[in-house]
Amino acid sequence: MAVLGLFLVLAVFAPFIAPYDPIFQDAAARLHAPSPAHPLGTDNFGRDILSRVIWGARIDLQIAVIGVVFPFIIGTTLGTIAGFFGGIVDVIFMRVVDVVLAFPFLVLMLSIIAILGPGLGSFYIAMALVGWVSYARLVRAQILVLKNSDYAVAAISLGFSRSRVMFRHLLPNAAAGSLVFVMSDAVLVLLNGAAISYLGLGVQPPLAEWGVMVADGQSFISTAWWITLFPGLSIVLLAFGFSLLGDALADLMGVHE
Amino acid sequence: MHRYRFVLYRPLQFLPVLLGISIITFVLVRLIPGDPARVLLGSRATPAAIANIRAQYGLDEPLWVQYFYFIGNLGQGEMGKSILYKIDVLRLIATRLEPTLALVLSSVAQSILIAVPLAALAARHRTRLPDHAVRIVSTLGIGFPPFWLALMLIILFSVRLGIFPVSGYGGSLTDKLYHLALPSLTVALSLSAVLTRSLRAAMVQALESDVATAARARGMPESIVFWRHVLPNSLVPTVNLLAVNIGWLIGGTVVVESVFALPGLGQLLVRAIFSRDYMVVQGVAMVFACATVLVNFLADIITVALDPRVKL
Amino acid sequence: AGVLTIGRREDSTTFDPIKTAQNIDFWVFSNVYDVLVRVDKSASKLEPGLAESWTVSEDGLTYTLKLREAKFSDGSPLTAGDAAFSLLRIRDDEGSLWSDSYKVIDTAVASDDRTLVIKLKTPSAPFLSTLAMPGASIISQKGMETLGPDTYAESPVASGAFTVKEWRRGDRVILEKNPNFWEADRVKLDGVEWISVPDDNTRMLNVQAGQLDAAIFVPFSRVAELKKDSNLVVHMDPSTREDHLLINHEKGALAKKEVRQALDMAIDKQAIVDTVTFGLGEVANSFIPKGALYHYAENLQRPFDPEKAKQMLADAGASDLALNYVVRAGDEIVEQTAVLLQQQLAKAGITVNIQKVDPSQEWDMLVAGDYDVGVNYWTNDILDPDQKTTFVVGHDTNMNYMTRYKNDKVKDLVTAARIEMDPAKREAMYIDIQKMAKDDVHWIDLYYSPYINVSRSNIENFDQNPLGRFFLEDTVKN
Amino acid sequence: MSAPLLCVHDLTVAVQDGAGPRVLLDRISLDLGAGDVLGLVGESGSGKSLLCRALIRLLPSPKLRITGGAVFLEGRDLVTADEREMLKVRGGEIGMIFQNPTSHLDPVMRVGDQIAEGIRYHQGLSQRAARAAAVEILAQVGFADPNRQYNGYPHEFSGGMRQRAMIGVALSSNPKILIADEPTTALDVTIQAQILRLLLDIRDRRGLTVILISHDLGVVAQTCDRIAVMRNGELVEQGDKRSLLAAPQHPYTKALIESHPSMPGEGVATAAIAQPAPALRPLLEIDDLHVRFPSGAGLFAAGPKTISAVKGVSLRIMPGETVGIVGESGSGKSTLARAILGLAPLSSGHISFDGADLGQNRAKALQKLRSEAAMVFQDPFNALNPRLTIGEMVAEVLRVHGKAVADIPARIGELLDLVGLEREFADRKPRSMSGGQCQRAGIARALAVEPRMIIADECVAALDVTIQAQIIDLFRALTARMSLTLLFIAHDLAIVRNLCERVVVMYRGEIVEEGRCADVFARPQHAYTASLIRAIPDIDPDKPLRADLLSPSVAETGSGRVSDQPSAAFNW
Ligand SMILES: Nc1ncnc2c1ncn2[C@@H]1O[C@H](COP(=O)(O)OP(=O)(O)OP(=O)(O)O)[C@@H](O)[C@H]1O
Ligand SMILES: Nc1ncnc2c1ncn2[C@@H]1O[C@H](COP(=O)(O)OP(=O)(O)OP(=O)(O)O)[C@@H](O)[C@H]1O
Ligand SMILES: [Mg+2]
Ligand SMILES: [Mg+2]
Ligand code: NI
Repeated sequence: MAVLGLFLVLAVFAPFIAPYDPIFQDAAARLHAPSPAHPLGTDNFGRDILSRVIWGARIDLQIAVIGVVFPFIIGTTLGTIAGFFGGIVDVIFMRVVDVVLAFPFLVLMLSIIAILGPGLGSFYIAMALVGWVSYARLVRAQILVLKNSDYAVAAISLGFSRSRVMFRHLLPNAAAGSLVFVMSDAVLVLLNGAAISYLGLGVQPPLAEWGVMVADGQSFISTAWWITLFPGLSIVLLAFGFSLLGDALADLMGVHE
Repeated sequence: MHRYRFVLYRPLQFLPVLLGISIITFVLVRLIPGDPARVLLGSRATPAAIANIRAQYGLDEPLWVQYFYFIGNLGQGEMGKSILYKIDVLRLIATRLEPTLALVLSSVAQSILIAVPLAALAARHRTRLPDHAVRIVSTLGIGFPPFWLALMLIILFSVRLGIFPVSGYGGSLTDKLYHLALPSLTVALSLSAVLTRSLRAAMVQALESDVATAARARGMPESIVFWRHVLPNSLVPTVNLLAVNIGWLIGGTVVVESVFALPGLGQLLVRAIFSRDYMVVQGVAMVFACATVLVNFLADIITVALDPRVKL
Repeated sequence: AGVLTIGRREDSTTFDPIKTAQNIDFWVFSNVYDVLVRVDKSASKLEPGLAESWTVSEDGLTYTLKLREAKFSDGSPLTAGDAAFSLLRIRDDEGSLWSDSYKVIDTAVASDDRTLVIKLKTPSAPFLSTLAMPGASIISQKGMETLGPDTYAESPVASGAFTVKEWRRGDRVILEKNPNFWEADRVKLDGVEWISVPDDNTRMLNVQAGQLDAAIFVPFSRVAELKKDSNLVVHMDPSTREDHLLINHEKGALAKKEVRQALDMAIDKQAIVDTVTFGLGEVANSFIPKGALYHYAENLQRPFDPEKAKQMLADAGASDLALNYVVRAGDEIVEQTAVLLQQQLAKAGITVNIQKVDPSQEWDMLVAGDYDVGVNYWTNDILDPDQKTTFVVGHDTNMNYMTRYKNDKVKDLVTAARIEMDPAKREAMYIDIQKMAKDDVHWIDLYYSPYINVSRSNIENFDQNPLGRFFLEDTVKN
Repeated sequence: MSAPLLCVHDLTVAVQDGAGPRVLLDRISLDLGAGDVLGLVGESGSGKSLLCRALIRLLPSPKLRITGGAVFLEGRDLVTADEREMLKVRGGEIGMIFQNPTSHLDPVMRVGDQIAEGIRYHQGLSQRAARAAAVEILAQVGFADPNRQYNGYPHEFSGGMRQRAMIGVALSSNPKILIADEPTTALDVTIQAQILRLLLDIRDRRGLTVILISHDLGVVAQTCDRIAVMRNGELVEQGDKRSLLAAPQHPYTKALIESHPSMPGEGVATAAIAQPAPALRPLLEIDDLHVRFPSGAGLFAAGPKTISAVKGVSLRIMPGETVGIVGESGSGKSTLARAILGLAPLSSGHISFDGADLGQNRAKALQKLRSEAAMVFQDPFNALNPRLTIGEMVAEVLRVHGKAVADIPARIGELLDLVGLEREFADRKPRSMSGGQCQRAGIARALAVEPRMIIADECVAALDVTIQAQIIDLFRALTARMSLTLLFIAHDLAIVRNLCERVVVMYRGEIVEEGRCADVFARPQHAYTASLIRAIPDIDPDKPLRADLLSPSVAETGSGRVSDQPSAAFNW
């Protein structure tokens, strides 16, 4: 939790905390090892790694959050509807889910990037197109059980409308498990972002994003380890933060992943 | 109702799924701006040469006509010809299938071998030192970008220690396994982290469940309680998680494949997308889709076998 | 003796010479096939290949080539008939990517087994050079007809130093010494394996760990470190690669010559050489690269002067110039250049919007004119400068390499130079073309860079000529 | 009394949570002779289960600790014995039948294997011999076809069968002492009687010592030699069955005995209820109702099979009437109730409520039904949305039924008062409430609709006898004051006899008998009704337990509750 808080602070106050401009290139300070002037060293353009890591927190937090929020909303809504109505709606829904699940993510991701150009927008769209499935499946399975639960039947027997029962009574209960899953999913989203960066399709330069920083720093892995290490560690730490939060949520709500 | 009845009718449902995937892939890759002919010709391309290539591969036909050709070919067990490699897509895929398959299988095997004992250790010592250690390690395992992890493993095991080859895919079976050791370890490290967490959670629940208490009350020693009651009762969610992850793996090994220079399908796919080798993209997508569908099917069968309550 | 293992980024796509335009293919099969006329190691002249001598008629239309006694790898004799078949195939086959370059051939006839007579439609100074292009490799007519093009493309019947023993697609091409090669005595290696290792780091680590004998495509950033390793030799062979900034002449203010000149002055090429190539490149001053025929060393080199550039832009009424900069995703060098240029141009008051796109989409955008500037590079396939000149400033079908550059005087000069057979006159013409192009700023020359390869120190004579051909027939593995 | 086999001496268990140590079992002492049957009674939460678990040192949470006392089993102190020793004691010497068989049987292991496991481990038999022994045990605990049922999984068994399987598992290790924790609470009277008989049989046959836990004094009275009464972690009274029942010392024991419904206390009171003026038209009319559920099909068989839960029920209920529905578990009572409110699929037949026919104009009838009739669900805990507080839950009902927002808080207060819950419960969520409290919240919610008819499905089963009485009084008052029509479903005949004017007896989906309460109970016409009445355990130990049933198959096909059944796709 403290980890997440730290990153949040970094992200919000990046302009005040970061010692340098993250995109400022200092030709005289290329590939400097960590030193008092540049605590985490500089990259091959002479940019300050610390500042870039700090500014990167903004983008990466945003990636992790947006990357799961839309899938979560779409997935839980569709899953609820499919589970609740059942029948043909559900059959079609499940086949669509199968299609999405079996569709190679790489093809989708690369196609969308190719169509819209590399960048965060394409990434979010691709994540949303694919990510919703896991939530939808989770929620649907829950709804299938819950819709026969006595309290759902009770709500119906009290004359409540279907959408009220679906979204006010069933969804909050069904989504609890998914909420925990959101946290581990955020980690996956971050890593997907990093993998895309490895293929050279990460965010537009000169933006500082950890995945891109790690990928770009690869050429210097044996000569300037600090370029990859610190953004890499940041990803790990952020992932760690999300996992802990997930665990805490799980304990809080009495659900286990 | 027979519990395994779905084994008979489920395969019928694969058809619409695969059809759907073929249509989406087809449309999607053709929506991407870019032209295979131009990729092939490179910077020296002239419009005439481009038109010539497009005609050769039928790319000048309307989209739906092309799709029907594709489906027609598929019906005859063909997938067309690669524009870049100029050979049958099916043959091309056949040459590249094995490394990917081997990588996925060996990583899954490794990650199970890692995950089960770790999860058991953590669950049995819940909230004590081993548990915290396992949880921290597994979170770290999830967090490392695979390409970075892969390089570190190479530098440590291959360059410094010289135990494993740096990269490549061997000739004989043992040679292949030897070459696969590091790549599959890379994948397994992150996969097992996911599995460990899920399995630990399930085991913690099962260890505290009434079933376990009842077994203890019968005087069963902790080992029987664990192996005969706790483990079987915690496997189902993990099996399904594993299935989903294998699905992801099948389509997502490209990073590991390129770092370790494994001549697999992932690399082929990325190359094909970048060079707009439509037929190859479609073919590989279909293979991945089939594999994913099969894996999920298998997971369903295992689930039913593991848990007699489940009906599908 | 021994087998040489070489790591490279990608695996071959085909061994059918007419069906590829990619270096990854050319570089392998120039040691599998032989050509009629070869380019020497320094790429300064043509030398006999399968043709031991040739004569050109007065009118420059008839070429008579005398072929030497040579055999294909299957032991069958290589005849003038095979040579004629190969040339007509690259001109006529519907799968040929090169037919345009060989349309100039009117007829190619074997007057006897050893004599090939080629008649051109028009005189062509670069014609002999095109015969040296790997696409024009000589294939066995009988082999092609019995095996069919698909099989042939995988296991060709050829007459070069090595033959294809096995091709594990996606992984490696395994070549073994061809005992029927006419220069078989020259070949020291038992075989060569071209192994694809896509990741730069892994490829280097492979050589460092001694699991590969050599690797090509060494990133600039790794050179200093590799040089320190006494087990390794880093080769920097001159190439014809030139990186340049394409300018779309049809985009607003970029139509003005002064604006383009200002742009040229706003770019610090030396900084690019230092940062991107780690000082291994060399600032470029002409589109005909250093080391290529007729390169004009004294061509204009505009100084880096952002203030002046700013002034010129203001004078031209383009002081708030904003440029759409298309960057090819996944190419580290191109991306780094973009990041640098963005900051440099900002100093001259130019706003640069970087737009990263997938490589093959980049082509589409360039062709469609959907860009302002973008970095690209070119390497020559043939010795003669005509090919590049025609593509780049000759007003050919591709809008002067997508720049939409227009200068009729240059255009005429390019056509004239193509049919001028006197080398001295030709050189003068090419110098004029280089000067004019520089003045017009058809594009901005950035830097030349060498081919960088690394090998273990027990490997000798691992050389590449500026056109990219490896001379593996001379390589020794101790 | 024979020489003591088990001696519990000042056993004390405390819990260590946030607020410091709290004593849960306070210096319990009791002796148990070989072959004794000890009945342990007490209110819910008094520590009965805890005591038993403390005996075998399997406390439910590491926060609980035995802080004092000793447990001597044939001279050895179990409190200080090491784990290896305890492995032998657990199962081998003291067997345990858990309160909830569904969650204590391993769902993924064959029932037979679970029994064989204990046999193999404790008696070291081979796999084959263990199997034979397990089949033998299955037969002993009353399975009709043990060879086949050996291969069954727990979820395929009915509640009664599971309970018997659980007993089988406990017997598998051949213990000297058997602890049975509420083995019959979840079951209906006929099966309850069967199980109790079974326990006694086994005791006789094997010479077992038994500790039987129950909150029903009647059950204990029928089966035990000695009785111990617990309350708030203390053993308030113990002694020989007869003397204890005849002359209880402790006030709590007295209260327990007095409120036992088998006492024909106010049976006459029913007659005193306001006789409703004969109405012209019945409020609810059910005509030849059938409800069928799909139940899948075989591997190759075409067409789904169905289960008939309700077969041809016809019923007429006048406004203001109080009708009880009784019948064994699985006889279709809940299904009938749900069908009336349009919550179960109507396969054929008619239901009309106040003139609106559910078959003809479903939407309109449902609207009318759901605003004028309300249901109290069988499972008190699960019928409440776990995420809403009781206040939010009731408020929502009031809002949807058009109550002005300003009046809502006051009304919530009134409703809570009505069901005897303190007003602070408005801010509590179901998870923090006991079963009885949840049940009352459910009743409050039903009353919020201000219905003309309430269908109460087993709405007092989870309650303590004392609170049961309170709720019954509430219903009685409501029917009298607001001329509420009440459909009261229960398997506890005594309560129905107390509350209702008319009773309907269901058996396997059909109504087998119907009539005025007094008549039916006095002169049952149908054999099944008679057996139901006979199976009520009487608190008088001299009226022996009657477990004669129609046929063993009845007990074995009667399946569990509706909520056990993941239902096929049924749409409201
Ligand atoms: N894990 C625990 N932590 C704290 N208190 C507990 C725990 N388990 C049980 N208790 C408390 O111990 C007391 C005795 O519980 P026990 O289960 O023995 O009751 P019981 O008499 O069996 O009741 P019932 O008739 O409802 O089964 C209760 O007050 C309960 O709140
Ligand atoms: N949704 C359903 N799907 C399939 N079968 C069902 C369903 N609901 C009920 N049944 C079956 O219908 C029969 C009657 O069930 P019902 O719940 O009405 O019994 P009940 O009399 O209320 O029993 P109890 O006393 O245990 O509550 C049972 O055999 C039950 O298994
Ligand atoms: Mg209890
Ligand atoms: Mg019921
Ligand atoms: Ni937890």
